[in-house]
Amino acid sequence: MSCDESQEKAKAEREERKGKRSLPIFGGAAQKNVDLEPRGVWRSMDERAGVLPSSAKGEFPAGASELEGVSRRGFMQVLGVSTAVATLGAACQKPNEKIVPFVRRPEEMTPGNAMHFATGYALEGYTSGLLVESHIGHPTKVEGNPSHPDTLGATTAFEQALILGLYDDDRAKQIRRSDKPIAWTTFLSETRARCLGFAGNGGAGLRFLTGPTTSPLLADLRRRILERFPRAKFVSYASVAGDGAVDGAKLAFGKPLVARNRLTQASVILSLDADFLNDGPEQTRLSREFSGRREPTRDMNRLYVVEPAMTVTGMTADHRLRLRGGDVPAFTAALCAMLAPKLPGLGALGTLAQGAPAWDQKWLSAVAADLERNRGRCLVVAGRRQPAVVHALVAALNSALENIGKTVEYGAPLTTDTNSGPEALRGLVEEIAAGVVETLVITADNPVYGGPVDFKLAQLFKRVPNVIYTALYEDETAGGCNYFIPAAHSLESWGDGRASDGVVTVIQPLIDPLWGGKTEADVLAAFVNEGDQGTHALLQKYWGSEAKLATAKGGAAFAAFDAVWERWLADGVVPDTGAGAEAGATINAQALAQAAGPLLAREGAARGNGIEVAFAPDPKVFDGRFANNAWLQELPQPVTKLTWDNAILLSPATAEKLSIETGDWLTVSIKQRAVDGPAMIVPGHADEAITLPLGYGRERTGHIGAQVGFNANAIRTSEAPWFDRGATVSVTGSKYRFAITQDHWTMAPDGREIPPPAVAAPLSEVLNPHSTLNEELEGRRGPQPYIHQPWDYSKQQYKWGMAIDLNKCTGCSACIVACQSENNIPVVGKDNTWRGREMHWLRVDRYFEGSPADPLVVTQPLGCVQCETAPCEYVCPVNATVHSDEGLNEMVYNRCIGTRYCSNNCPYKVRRFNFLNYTNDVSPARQMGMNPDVTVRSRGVMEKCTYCVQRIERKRIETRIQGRAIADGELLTACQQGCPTQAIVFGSLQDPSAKVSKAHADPRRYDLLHELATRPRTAYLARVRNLNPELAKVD
Amino acid sequence: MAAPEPAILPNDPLEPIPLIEGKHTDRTINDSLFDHVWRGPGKGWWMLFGCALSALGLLVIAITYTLYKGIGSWGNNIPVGWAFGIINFVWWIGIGHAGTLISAILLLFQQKWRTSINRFAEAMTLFAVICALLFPLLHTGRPWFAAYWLMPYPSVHRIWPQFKSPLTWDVFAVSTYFTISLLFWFLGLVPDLAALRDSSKSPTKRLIYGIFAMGWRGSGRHWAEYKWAYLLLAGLSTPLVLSVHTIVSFDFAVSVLPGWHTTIFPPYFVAGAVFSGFAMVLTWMLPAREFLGLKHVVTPKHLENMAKVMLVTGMMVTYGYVMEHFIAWYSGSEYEYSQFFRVRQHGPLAPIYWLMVTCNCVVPQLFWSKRCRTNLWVLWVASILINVGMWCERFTIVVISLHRDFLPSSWKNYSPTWVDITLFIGTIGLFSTLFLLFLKFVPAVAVTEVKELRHELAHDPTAEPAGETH
Amino acid sequence: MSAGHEDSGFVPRRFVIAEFATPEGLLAGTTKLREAGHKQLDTHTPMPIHGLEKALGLGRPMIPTIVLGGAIAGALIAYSMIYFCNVIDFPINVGNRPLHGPPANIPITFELAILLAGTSSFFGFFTLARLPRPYHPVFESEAFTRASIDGYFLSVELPAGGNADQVLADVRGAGAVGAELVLESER
Amino acid sequence: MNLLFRPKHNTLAQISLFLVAAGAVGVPGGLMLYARTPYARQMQEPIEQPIQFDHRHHTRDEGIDCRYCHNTVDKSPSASIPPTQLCLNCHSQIWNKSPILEKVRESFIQNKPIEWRRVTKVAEFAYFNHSIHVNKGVGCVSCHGRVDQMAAVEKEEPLTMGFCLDCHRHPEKNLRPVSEVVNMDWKPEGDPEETGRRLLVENDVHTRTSCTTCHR
Repeated sequence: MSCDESQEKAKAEREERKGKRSLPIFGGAAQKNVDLEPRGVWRSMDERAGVLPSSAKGEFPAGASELEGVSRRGFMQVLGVSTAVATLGAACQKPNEKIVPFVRRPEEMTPGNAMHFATGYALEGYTSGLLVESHIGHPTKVEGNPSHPDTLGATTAFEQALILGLYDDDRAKQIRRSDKPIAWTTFLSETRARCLGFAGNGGAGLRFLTGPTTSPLLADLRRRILERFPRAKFVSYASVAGDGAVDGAKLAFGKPLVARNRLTQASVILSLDADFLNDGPEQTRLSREFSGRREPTRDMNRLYVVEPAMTVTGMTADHRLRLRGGDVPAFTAALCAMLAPKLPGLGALGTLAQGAPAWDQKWLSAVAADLERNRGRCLVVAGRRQPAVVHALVAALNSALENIGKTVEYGAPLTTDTNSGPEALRGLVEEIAAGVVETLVITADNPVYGGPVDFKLAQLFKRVPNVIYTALYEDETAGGCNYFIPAAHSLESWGDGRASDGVVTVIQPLIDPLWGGKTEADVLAAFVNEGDQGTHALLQKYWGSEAKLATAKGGAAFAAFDAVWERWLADGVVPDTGAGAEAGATINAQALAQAAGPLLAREGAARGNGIEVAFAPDPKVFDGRFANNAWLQELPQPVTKLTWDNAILLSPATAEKLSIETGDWLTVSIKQRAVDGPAMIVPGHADEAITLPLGYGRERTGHIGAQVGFNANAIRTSEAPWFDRGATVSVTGSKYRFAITQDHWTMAPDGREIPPPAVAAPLSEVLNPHSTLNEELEGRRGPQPYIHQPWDYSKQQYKWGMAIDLNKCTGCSACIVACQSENNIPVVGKDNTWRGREMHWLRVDRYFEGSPADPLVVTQPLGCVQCETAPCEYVCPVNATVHSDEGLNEMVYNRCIGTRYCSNNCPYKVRRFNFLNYTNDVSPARQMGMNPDVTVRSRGVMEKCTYCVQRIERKRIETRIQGRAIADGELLTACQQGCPTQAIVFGSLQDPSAKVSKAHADPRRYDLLHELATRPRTAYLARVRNLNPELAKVD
Repeated sequence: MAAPEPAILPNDPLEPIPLIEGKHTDRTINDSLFDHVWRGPGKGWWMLFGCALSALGLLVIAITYTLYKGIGSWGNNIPVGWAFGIINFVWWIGIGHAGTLISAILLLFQQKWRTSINRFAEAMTLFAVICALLFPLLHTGRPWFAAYWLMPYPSVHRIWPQFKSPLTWDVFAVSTYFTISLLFWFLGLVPDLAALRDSSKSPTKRLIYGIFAMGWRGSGRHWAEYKWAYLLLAGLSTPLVLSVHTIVSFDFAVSVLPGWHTTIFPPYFVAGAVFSGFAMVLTWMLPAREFLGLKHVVTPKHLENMAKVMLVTGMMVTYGYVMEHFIAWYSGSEYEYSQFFRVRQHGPLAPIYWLMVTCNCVVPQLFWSKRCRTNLWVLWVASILINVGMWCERFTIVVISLHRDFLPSSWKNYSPTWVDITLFIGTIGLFSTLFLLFLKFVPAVAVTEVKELRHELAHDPTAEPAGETH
Repeated sequence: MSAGHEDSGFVPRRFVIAEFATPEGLLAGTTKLREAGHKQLDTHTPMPIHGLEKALGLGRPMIPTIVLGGAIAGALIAYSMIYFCNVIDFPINVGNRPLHGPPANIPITFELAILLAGTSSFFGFFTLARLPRPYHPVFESEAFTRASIDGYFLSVELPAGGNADQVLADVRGAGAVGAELVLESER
Repeated sequence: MNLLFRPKHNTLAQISLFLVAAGAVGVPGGLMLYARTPYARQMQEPIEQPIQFDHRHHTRDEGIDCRYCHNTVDKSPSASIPPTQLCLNCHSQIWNKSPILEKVRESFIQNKPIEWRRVTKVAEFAYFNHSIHVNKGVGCVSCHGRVDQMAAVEKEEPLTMGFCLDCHRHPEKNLRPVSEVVNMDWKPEGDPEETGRRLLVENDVHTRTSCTTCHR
């Protein structure tokens, strides 16, 4: 693309943005940069060079020029041997450091201070609301938008990791036609010409393959495209789409509806293979609502989970039934049968149960009784993997249990296409096979990788004369397309989308596209000859007309669109856009029973013998789209603690039966297809079943994600996208080495009897003040005898402390990524993780309790607990880790010489060491996303959690200038802010009314390793299991 | 001279094995003991030296690579923050201690059999300490800062070292130890250097030895002060040795880690040091006396005495192990108990533990038998095994304790890398190189002291006849 | 210090070097000569000879006092340094340990005491002995090379204007097996 | 006997010994002294800038407040170097043809920033925050010196950790009424110590010396 063109374009965009104060875009001269270089924030090549570590050139760090206000970004990696010399003999070289100010500084910007912008991120079509922190135009940290209905201020791990994805140097950077780089304008003119060709036949050969979306703008564009080309078609596809939900609603209600769950009123929850706390668009909100009912009172909720492989929701369950995924329909039918006598609403549905139960009937009856007792206060949830019939029966159950309108409501689907699964794709596949399709525009995420293997999409797409594909990476799908358009990252894009309840969020970019990526709207707009307008213009035009519509309806507030627009952007949500429940949706139980009967029978037939293969979206890379995100790759999987891999998960009993050990390389064959992968034995997995996490084994993506793990899609067909039976598993004989961050499952791996690090107890014991539990907890808090005079903190304004409620923690690990992002924590790669050198300051320990076959789980986030009598401190020979006046266990990186003695003497082992130069190969782009308030640590330096001291100091200075004290809740640590369940509380223990002080006074409070008299400032609140008395003995 | 019999050094005067064999004059002693210095290096020496130099080359490579890549080139991790580096450090320091003990404590107790081996042992001390000294600096993440931030100098940062850290104590202890050992060794060497100067035939050698002899002229006035200076250095070295290994043991003992937090460490580290040090002396002494013609001054009596010391210190070390385990059981602390009875004995690194027990507790039991004490091959193999055992002891303490501590969630396994192994081999190369150079250029036996001993034996009616043959 | 060697008027020091056959002879000869009133006596032997201090009439050795001084200085320096650094100059809360914790100061205090004592012993000796001194007039004697090997020598520095022959006769009379006069070189 | 060593070698030996001893003491001592010299600290060296900007002229002759250009000093860690646009607020009217300002105009027209050379810098790992200091009455002059008397700005204070600690331990010496922070000529009335103690209370100053105050 010609430079002039792009420059002019950029200039035009800039002009346009000038008036918009809330836009953080600082485009500029950087547009002159070479095309493939990151741009938008740097003003010259010299500056860019300045951010690079200069030690490579053997210069002193003083040789680096820097952007004002972000001086620390590249800090420690440039300190090497040279600095030693520099410090010893001061500098032997004259200062030659540049300061580069702005030519025109945007009004709202104060160099050195961060700004926050509301935006959103769409996954599976639904948009979550985010607040993104930005330092002089570089987004550095993602937080949840508190006013967004789905995020409520928290985030998922995926959202936290967006920052790394944004700056990923492996992203696609060049628009191309076949192998030839072309300019965007070239693409537009060629598309225009192509569209003229379609004019004659109404776009008969034009097909769009998109991902599911709720974007009003995209829907409008689609409408306009279809207006122009009536014979064109849109198909929506996502590899992990759960069409069962909407099909089930169709079955139950007669029309496609989606369930929206509300857990605030739910006292009893039954999850049928639904990982609702860590999967799906509602997960952050549901986690919050769920944890809101986890206070250990009589009113505490109770969670039953039925699932084949342990998930985050399963780890959180009070009672968990491991059941093969294919047995869930029968289980649901049996539940109906169990409840039918008491719930007349179920009618004939009570007669559907068939076959011998593959589960403990006592468990089922206990659950049924519990649900029945809690009519109108309970909820049954089915997961995305379950077929329509399960969802239909669940709808009937919820209806009969009087839950609809209380704990769940059914509303019209918000996505433009109701279905996005393999059946939706089948039509397109047949058309391509028939040679009907002439131009195929793919904006769906990597269908060649994630599509059903029997569709053979890679070969099929080759039959289409003209394939246009837009994606973040040159991936598997990009290989076979004629036009490839690098997609703009969400944080670079304008856009809009709805939350699960329909509330619209305007997605605004935090930065100009670093590598000239285009949005989906840009690509679609090309087909209505508006590809040159830019998404921002499209969006304003669309919403401008929408707003007028609203005005016409009488909304006086929408008088001046610009002001309204400003407010939408600032708030992150568009008011009054929520979608209500579908009125008059009722279930005809009789008709449903008739329809469900054959379906259940079919499921029953499919439920033949043999080992069940289950596919699962991965909590780390999802369907593979995050495969090149190193934070997520290195994030320990919440259950298995596996990093940098997926594994064939199976239960201990199955493993024993098949003579499989963890690490054995297996071949899984089913229906003439086979895939190879390493085995991993996981407690709590259903027997006679294996689970294959999706999203790995990527062949084409960046250097992080390629060739990591195995591709389970290789045996995943359109007929059985989630569960299949009759697999044979054979051991190949070779061994595989996993990088697992926690090898040990239990709290006492060698039979030691130690006070459990993570305490979990039944509710009855918690509520009884004289129970052994409470006695034990009493002994695990409070000061221990200590010969030295405890330091006097009473005169300090603040006394920082933290409390982590294990009862709220689900183990989802969003906090780990939040911490990683906030504190510039490097990734170390698989080999180093295997060696035990992962750098996460915060880890989530996961302990299985009970039998390995069917354990209960407790998760325990653990960062530095800031011991008042810290064992790490007195062994440091150079005063590099000492105590602050407010009781923080400080870590002074620039003083550290790296003896690692502190880590050896840390009983919690929460210190992390830069064994190698992990920040060495950080790309210049990535450096822009570093938090400038936190030192980037060099090789040989110890690091650890300091309660986000940079946030404390920022807030302290801010409030000190204002002449006030930091209010409770005003200062959040990164983990706390990211936590969807608010399990982490931080604040000053000096303030007795602070949440953290109250948590420290909680009867469930205990100190980890209290017997060592370390006086930790982080307290834990014991986990509570709300056991069903009828089942308590079973567990 | 009424020598008080030291409790730890059983020297049975009822066994009249001679300390010097054959009839000698000052001149013949002089000539025989200088012989290996004047003789050109033999083929064997060159071969050994070649091996040692190659190993030294490996050391240079390993150090360079470590400095270039960082500690990540080693096998260390979290929780095993210390591994080969500290193991080697403690091992070498321990070996060094025997040298000082032999020459200083035996001098204080006026043990006559000391003279034949003290120079040898002191040199070993010096070289072992040099090997040990590599590690405190090299094992840090940023040695270029560690090199001077550990020193209390008035910096522009206004910050000081943290004097409550055992590592700071280590800095003072080890640097003092090295300095004092060097001075002690050199002071003892001065009269011999003068003798070398005066008996050398080539002017170059005379010049070099002359420079180092510092103009020593055997003046009676000098001897008067010299004897005190030497005796006091010896006197100072004795508590120094005890304090150095006590402080080294504090690196572990002051921590909270099960397996480290052990109050018995100071004495048992010292005993272990003597144990391994004597083993190392024997490992080198046996071939040296064979090839350097020192049989007449390093007699079976010396070897036997050393074997007895090893037996005693080996028993003390064993006692230490037993006590550790006993206290771990008796304390009732689950962490301690698990460390000693589950992790060490049955954990993934248990073979190292059992090797330690075999080498350090079982092997020295051989020395109850006089036949074993006097059989050179048995002695040599046993001493090598004891060195291996003592290395395993440090591995057990450092790595096995670290890799299984309080919270099972943070447990990790440990495996060394090629750099770790190369570094270890490399230090042996460094030690051997220095030792071979020492054997080449300086008499391996304190000639002056042997002469003094000969006169003493000749004139002391209570001493065994000097001329008696075995 | 070295002997004065101005260009003009260099007066070489003169020494009579006498060799004795045995240490006992040397001991006896020395005693005899000292009793005869010779002042600047010294012996030169390959190893220390018991009783020579007395024979030479030497006083109490000074080294022990020096070493004691070094030890005390080392201990004081160490303790006050620790106290100054961690209590006065930059007090920091390190793991809630007291700023001034005497037990924790013992190791360094002890080590520095040993270090200074040891170094003062070593350097004290060389200072007292005025070494290094590669040249000394006694080295002018050809036979003197044996003094470090197996010779037992006595040297008498002649006072200015002293009679060399008289001294030579005296030493022979005291049992010396050989005796000669040596002169200091100028440069 | 052919003596290898002559009397002169005694002197030689003594001189060598002296040199070794002197080196052992002198080299580290010298380095420590050197680190304290203005040269090593890059102080007292006027730094030539791409544009001959004269602080004397702007602040004294024209009476422009420091905060007109360094306008984030009271609300951000960074005092900020003014954007080119700010220069042209005045210089589009006055001296708008001056050749000295050619680079300023060029910067504005070409949208290319002026690359100033850094004069004062605290170490990379120290997080200095201008706003809290300025808002608590630490005058510009305390760290930057008499910028109003410098033709070309130079580093006036060492800005070492020791320098920072001096003030953080005894802030009263460097306090002034918040209204006077930019006043280069301000002198305390009456007893400076008394004034300092009064200002400590008035300005609500709480200096801290915990490591994380500056190092994070």
